[in-house]
Amino acid sequence: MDFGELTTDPIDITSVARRVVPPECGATVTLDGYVRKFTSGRETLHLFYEAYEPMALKEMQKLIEQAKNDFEISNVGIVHRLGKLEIGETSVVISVAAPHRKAAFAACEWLIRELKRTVPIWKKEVYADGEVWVDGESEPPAVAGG
Amino acid sequence: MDFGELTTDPIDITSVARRVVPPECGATVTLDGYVRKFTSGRETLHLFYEAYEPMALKEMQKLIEQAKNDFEISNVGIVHRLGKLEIGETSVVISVAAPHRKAAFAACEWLIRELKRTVPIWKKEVYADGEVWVDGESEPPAVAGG
Amino acid sequence: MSVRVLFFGATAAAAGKRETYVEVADSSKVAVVTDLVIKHHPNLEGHKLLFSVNQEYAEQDASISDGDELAIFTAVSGG
Amino acid sequence: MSVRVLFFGATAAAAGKRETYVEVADSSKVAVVTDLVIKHHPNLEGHKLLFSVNQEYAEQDASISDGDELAIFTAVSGG
Repeated sequence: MDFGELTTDPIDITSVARRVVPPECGATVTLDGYVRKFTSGRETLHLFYEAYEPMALKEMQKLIEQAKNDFEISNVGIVHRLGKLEIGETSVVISVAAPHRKAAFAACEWLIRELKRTVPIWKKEVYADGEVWVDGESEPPAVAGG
Repeated sequence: MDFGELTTDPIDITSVARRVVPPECGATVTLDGYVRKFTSGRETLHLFYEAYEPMALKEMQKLIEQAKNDFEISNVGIVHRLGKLEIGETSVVISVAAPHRKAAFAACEWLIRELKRTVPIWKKEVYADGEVWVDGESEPPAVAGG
Repeated sequence: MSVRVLFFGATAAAAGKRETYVEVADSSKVAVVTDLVIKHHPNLEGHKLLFSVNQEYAEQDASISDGDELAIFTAVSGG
Repeated sequence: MSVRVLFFGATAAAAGKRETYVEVADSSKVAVVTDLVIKHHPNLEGHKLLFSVNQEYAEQDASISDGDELAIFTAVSGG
């Protein structure tokens, strides 16, 4: 099965990876992003993630569909956490199952890059002396039609 | 921390991925290989993995050292399971943590390819009507010195 | 027509609110709505803003219909 | 000198055992040992064999010392 989900609960990597496994597949590749303690040397106390939830779910579905169209993969699972996250907690897990691991690696790498570019989720870093909403580094997505 | 391990117990992906995470890293990439139900259309009942254990551990350490030398990564964890495995159980987990995910993807893909080529572990597929020790498909490693 | 406008993250912090409503002529373009919103929430200036209409990315020259849901936000930073 | 030879997987199945010992002249090459082993375990023929000496991959022309641990196996298939 494929899925793109948002959750305020802790994410268990194993259970995400397991849910994308069809019986004919031999490998899953999983990207696990988590809360860094230091960003450019500044100590983060915790993070807060906020999403434009219905649009984020739509954009995740688009990524899943495009990945399944462009790569020889079987299933994709994406779970992004929202709300307050402590240091070391998993913020996002992307798991891709494929008959051949090469496609799983390529698709997983593409998915995390696109997720960071297109899915409307924002991160706030909280420091001892303040907080900052992080601006995305990537170019915004091109609009089809418009 | 880095580790290359053999175990007869079930492997928990999350705990392997967690152990390679240093505080300054932002992503781990994890390869999860598991027992396929069908191999070229023939139904596998279960698998059995055997290792030349001391040599396998040495070869895993060599891979870890070379990966840390060749890629910009922080930590590597490899756990390979031995003994009888049921369908869907994880046979191998390779987790790579890196400041930048690109290096983690590249190193993880290199590690699984090399592990399948050099680490002395053998797989036996058990069918309803017999069993077969699987011959590796890859070229054997070149010998330094000799 | 009345258009609902949503803010998230940095734009919600800058606007001091999570949503607002603006009155514009029928079939106005996104730019008309966003100019009006920025005029009333000057802290939004200086941010590189992105827009969506009905939960799809939209350019400034897209037309809006009655009942559409517009959102104004900065470059996404999930992952 | 006496050399201990280990089998794994397909070679253990073919030899019908997990280890054996062979007596060869001091400083013999790997090929001398493996030829002797294959002669006494003819089911090993037909397999593409790999060799290790003291848990390192070795070629047929490597020399063996007293007390070395040799292993004979097929291409690995872990992962």
